[in-house]
Amino acid sequence: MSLACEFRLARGDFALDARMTLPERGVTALFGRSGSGKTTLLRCLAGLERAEGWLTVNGCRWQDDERFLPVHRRPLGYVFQEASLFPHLRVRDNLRYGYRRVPVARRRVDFDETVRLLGVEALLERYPQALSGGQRQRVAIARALLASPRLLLMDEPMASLDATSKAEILPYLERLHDHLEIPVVYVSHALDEVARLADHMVLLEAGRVLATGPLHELLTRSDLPLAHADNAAAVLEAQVLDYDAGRQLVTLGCGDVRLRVSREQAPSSQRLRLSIRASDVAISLSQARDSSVLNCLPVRIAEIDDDPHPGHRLVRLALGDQALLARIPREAVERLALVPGMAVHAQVRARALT
Amino acid sequence: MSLACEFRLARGDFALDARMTLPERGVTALFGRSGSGKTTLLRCLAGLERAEGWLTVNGCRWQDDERFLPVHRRPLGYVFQEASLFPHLRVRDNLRYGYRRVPVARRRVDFDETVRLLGVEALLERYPQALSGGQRQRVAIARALLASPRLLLMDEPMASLDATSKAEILPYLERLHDHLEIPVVYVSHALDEVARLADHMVLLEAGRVLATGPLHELLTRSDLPLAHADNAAAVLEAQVLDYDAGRQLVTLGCGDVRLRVSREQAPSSQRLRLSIRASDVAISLSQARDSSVLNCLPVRIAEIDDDPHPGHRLVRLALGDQALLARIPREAVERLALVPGMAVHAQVRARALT
Amino acid sequence: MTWLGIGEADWIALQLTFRLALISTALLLVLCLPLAWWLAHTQRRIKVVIEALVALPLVLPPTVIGFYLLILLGPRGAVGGTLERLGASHLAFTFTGLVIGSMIYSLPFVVQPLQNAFQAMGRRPLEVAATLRAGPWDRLVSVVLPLSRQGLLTAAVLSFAHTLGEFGVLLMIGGGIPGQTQVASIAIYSHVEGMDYASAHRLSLFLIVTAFVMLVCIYALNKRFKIVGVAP
Amino acid sequence: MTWLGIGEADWIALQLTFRLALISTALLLVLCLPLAWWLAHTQRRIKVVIEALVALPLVLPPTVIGFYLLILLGPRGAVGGTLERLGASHLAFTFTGLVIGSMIYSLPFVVQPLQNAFQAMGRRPLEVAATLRAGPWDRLVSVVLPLSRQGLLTAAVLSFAHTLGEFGVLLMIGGGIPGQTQVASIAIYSHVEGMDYASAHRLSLFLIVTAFVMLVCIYALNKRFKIVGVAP
Amino acid sequence: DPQPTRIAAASDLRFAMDEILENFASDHPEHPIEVLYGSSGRFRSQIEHGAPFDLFFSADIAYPRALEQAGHAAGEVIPYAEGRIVIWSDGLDASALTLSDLADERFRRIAIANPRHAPYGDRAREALRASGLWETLERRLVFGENIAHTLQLVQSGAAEVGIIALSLVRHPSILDQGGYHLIDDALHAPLTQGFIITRRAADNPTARLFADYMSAAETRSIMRAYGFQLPDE
Ligand SMILES: Nc1ncnc2c1ncn2[C@@H]1O[C@H](COP(=O)(O)OP(=O)(O)OP(=O)(O)O)[C@@H](O)[C@H]1O
Ligand SMILES: Nc1ncnc2c1ncn2[C@@H]1O[C@H](COP(=O)(O)OP(=O)(O)OP(=O)(O)O)[C@@H](O)[C@H]1O
Ligand SMILES: [Mg+2]
Ligand SMILES: [Mg+2]
Repeated sequence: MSLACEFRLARGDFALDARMTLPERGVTALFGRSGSGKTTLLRCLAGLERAEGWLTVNGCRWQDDERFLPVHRRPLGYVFQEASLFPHLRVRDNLRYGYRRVPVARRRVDFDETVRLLGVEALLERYPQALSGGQRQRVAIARALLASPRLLLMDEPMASLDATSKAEILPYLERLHDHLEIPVVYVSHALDEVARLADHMVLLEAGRVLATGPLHELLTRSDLPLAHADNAAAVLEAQVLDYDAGRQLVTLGCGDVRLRVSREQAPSSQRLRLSIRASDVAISLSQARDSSVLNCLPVRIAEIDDDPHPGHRLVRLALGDQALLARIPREAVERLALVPGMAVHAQVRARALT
Repeated sequence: MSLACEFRLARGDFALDARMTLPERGVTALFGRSGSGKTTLLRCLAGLERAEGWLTVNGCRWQDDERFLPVHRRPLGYVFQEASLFPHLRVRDNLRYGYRRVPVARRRVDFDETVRLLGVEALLERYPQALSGGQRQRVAIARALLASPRLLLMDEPMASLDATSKAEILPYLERLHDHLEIPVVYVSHALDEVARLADHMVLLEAGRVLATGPLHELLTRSDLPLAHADNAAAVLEAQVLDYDAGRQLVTLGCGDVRLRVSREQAPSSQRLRLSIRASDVAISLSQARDSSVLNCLPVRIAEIDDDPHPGHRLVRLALGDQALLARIPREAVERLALVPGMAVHAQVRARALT
Repeated sequence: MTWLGIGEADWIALQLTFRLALISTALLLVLCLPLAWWLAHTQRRIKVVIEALVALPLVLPPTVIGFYLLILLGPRGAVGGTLERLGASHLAFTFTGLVIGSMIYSLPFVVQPLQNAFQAMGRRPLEVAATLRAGPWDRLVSVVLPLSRQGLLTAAVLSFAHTLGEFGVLLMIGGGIPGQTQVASIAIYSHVEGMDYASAHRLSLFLIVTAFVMLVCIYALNKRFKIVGVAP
Repeated sequence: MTWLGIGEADWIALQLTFRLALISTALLLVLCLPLAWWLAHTQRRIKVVIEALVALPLVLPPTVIGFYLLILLGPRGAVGGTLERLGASHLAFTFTGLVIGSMIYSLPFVVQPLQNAFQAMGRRPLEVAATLRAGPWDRLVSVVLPLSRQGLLTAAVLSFAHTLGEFGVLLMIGGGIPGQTQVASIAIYSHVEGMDYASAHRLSLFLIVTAFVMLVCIYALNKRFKIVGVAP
Repeated sequence: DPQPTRIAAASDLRFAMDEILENFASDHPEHPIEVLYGSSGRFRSQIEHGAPFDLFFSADIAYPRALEQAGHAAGEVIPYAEGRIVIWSDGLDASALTLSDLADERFRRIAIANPRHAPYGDRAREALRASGLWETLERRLVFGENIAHTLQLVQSGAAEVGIIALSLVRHPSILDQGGYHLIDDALHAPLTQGFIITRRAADNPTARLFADYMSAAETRSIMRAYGFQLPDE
């Protein structure tokens, strides 16, 4: 247990009453509707709000009834929901602001690399007023990272970034969080982004923690709103068995089942995380051999649920001890006479995440 | 021709040099990477920047070498990239600011309805400082709409909204743009959002217009970056043939081909727009009958292209006179020996948009 | 007609003082608004010169400023002389002269806080207002003034309070004529000079208490309607 | 030792004036910073009272303030008397007394612009700085001061210029001792009263030109390093 | 509007003039007169620039003379008194003091009017010079703007002793506080005070009337009572 907290705070009608425990490292996604208290909770973690309650990070008590570690003593990085750059400093000095304040021995992030990877090299001499919205946001991310945080709090850091920029920054963040080995709390509305980055998830609703747990569990729990979201997805953890460099294909083992996934490079670790969207899973009764779909996995229907999408049902499939979600037209459920317990084949388009 | 313009403007290294013509009504998506000049172009349209060039809206000359219609005389609605609410006014008065300034006879948007549909009823008496990021953004959208604009400019209006809020607001925006019959220029990084809302598209790169045209054309042109994006998609226009209320299924005709799509309600018009993501299309050699996929369409391979996704190829399929994109693993291209000109079946999961 | 131990002449002086302070503050606010706006937004070189000029009235002792103003506004001065030639009368020793004098001397207290407020506000709120159909005057009233309220308040308070206490300039160009140009500060001074300390104290106390009550009311009202923080 | 037609005594007075203006402005800025900060951020009721008190020195004529200060700082006053009993000497007719007097009188010019600047800045920049490891002092220097530069400048300019021209208070508690408490404004006044207009004009002109040049330089420097606009 | 006849009078005249005007008002109720006290130098400038003053009583005859020469007077400068200076202290009985006693170190601060522009200050300096004390005392002097201000410096206790106008210490409230020492008028040039009727009052009967009233016996005794030496005595 590395980050544990309990906070109570009232703001007008709104009341935050949150208690949670986060893993020692890895990314925790903070998910919830607009106004559910995500920003407020992050601010409590940072010490920007003096909430009642307590907070322990890496065994250190940062806050309780007697103590309150002031914000600047907390070794954290905070990306605000609005970029909030210092208007009186050039981009370079904005970036160096936190960097300079960390003793050289404790710096764990390289200035030039960060600047390059966030694509802000060309902007270093500008003032924030001369940046576009996305550029400001990238500078704010870089600034937080350069403070070599031991707890990273990010409030929708990529909201105004285009897909290409996101695609460039995400792998860097992934590597960084592997490298820094710190807990990251990440607010985002993009389930794709979350599925890719997060290991753990906290669901907020009206200031309360609705659920908390490993990402792959929460994503497929049909009692939670996530499974019913537009881009509901399951996350699988799989064993790397083989890499075919020519075809850029990894073969993975997931229990007894084998899966193939495209990947540019050989995986560096023995395990790989896969994201499989409910809408990327089709069910067929037989094993299709002449289809372009790579994986046709033997699965068992665990549960057939309602889906908010018109004309669809949400089918939970058991793949070994893990779960998959499939969003299937009602028509197909009838046509193929699908019922829980039935053995079927799942045509799966999987995406490697880590 | 309803909105036509040409602008030249320099800001440090950056130079905007854009010329475009937009259709009389309907949504034009302004797409481009961070820093490509989207905000700058919107500001020129609004008259917030005094660019060189000219602008004609609905046959009126708003700007040329001699004239410059001041911003407040332009009947537009502008949603800024940052919510920019008036800090000294309550939400109600922020909303009423533009509303009050439109003569009653010219008001075309209902106050209460807008407030309700954007989910800000409960916030009316608050000051902007007491709102969350997403709440602020919703107020800003409502404020712009309530000014009954005849040209709507929206700069990433939904960037910090959660999926549910988006899902609530998008249909309202759709109806609104049908109802108002005005041109809308919409900046967004979310291809999903764009595919759903936009009819027309302008692609910006480093201040220049890279391409402009109907959305469905630009989405699948393999010389443009869109077809290679993570969530590349094709948009099809189809004829409504039948609606099965029990199964919530619409049957559509697209040339000779029939398609089925889930839909909650019977379509109100004779035509429907479909979005089909490249990643939602699989190719099979035979017609699969025992699969949950609704549509298995006879298509012809038009082109097989490289795809930035590792281990994938991008296949352009001809469906009558329209185009589909399919993102296929390299392995499958080899295994199924796919070549241009070949007749195959496309397993398609389509989504109705309008 | 003595009330609170303050004689009739002093009441008249007090009344004159408050009238003067009100009029010159109001005029200053109106006149300095465009100037401060221009200073806040212009990029022209001349700006720094104007900014420096605005602060200059403070640099000389008030009596000396008053002396130069007396020359200017008197019957032989550029302004007063011209007026006389036009058949009007010169402005020295008139209420108008007092207004001019106190306006010149309070100029920096009004221009600078307003300029700062306008600069801090930035252009964005105006842009938003313009996209919502607000014309220039409308923007001034509905956006600029409310958002620069703190600056306006500072400008008004400094100018008003300063005029209440202003002495050197007013004495010099007004001459301290009872009922016409003898303001409270001159009356107090006069009492002190005449060793009538009791009257001086009473008048001072009244001025201070009145001003204090006014200021507390103004600040309380301001706080009441204050926006808690600036939107991030 | 006449130079530019200005006599030695006047040079000494000028030097004293600038020294006084510098010292009291510097001290005021330092002392008012926490006060203005507190006023900008507190939600307590007492705030409006303090705000009103800060403006009060302006309400009385300077000579009268000076008179009360003279009594306070003199050997029979609360402050001066205490000092005397402690074996020190009272503060009337001393440079220290002048500094105290001009500080009290310039107080509102410093507190109010600072308070406005702090309020306009909001809390966000400070929050950001704190998350980037900056402690309170560090934040003050690296964020608060630069971001409230315009307010600081206004405070400094108003206080400095006002002290240059201050006359009533300084005259009253200074006693016009050449080289010790006779500042330029008193010297100019003296010349005018003594009908030595030429000397008065020369000294005034010098003061004005010097102040003007200083101000232009300051404002030009400020413009040079100005941030073009506030981040939206 | 019917403006009263207005006198601008030097501050040192304040107490005497108030009494004279009281008498004048009861003798001539149909001739309203208003008085303003202030520094003679300022009045001179103001009259030069059109001030609405009908009579100007200066503490130093040089000012009305200058005005007369510049054509601002309706008639001659009339000397009306000679001022005397005294040593006065608020803390101790000054009647026991002489000029040479001022050299005593216990007088840390000695207040005089500013000799650069105030006539009483100038005469005080002359007296100190004549008695050879100037060099000794110079460092201990503090200067009042005018004679009234000088009095305040002493009253506040900030200056232990001062040299001020006899006319001021004759005020009842001051007389109560102990005596004064009259400085020998041989030690300084006479401080002749004069007045004029200004040009704007050339046709003002009240002004003429009051000018004449200054030589009335009653008036002269008031002047004497306040320590003014009359010119022809
Ligand atoms: N004053 C300036 N000096 C130099 N470059 C500037 C200045 N102002 C803006 N730019 C540049 O102009 C370009 C266009 O900015 P704009 O805000 O229009 O981008 P955008 O397409 O809206 O980007 P985003 O999606 O990040 O909001 C950016 O690259 C920005 O850096
Ligand atoms: N001063 C206040 N008075 C009343 N309600 C407040 C106040 N400040 C914040 N709130 C409410 O607190 C709730 C939580 O706000 P918070 O900013 O934490 O939401 P969020 O989850 O970050 O939302 P978003 O995704 O829109 O940024 C919101 O519903 C907001 O309206
Ligand atoms: Mg938030
Ligand atoms: Mg932008």
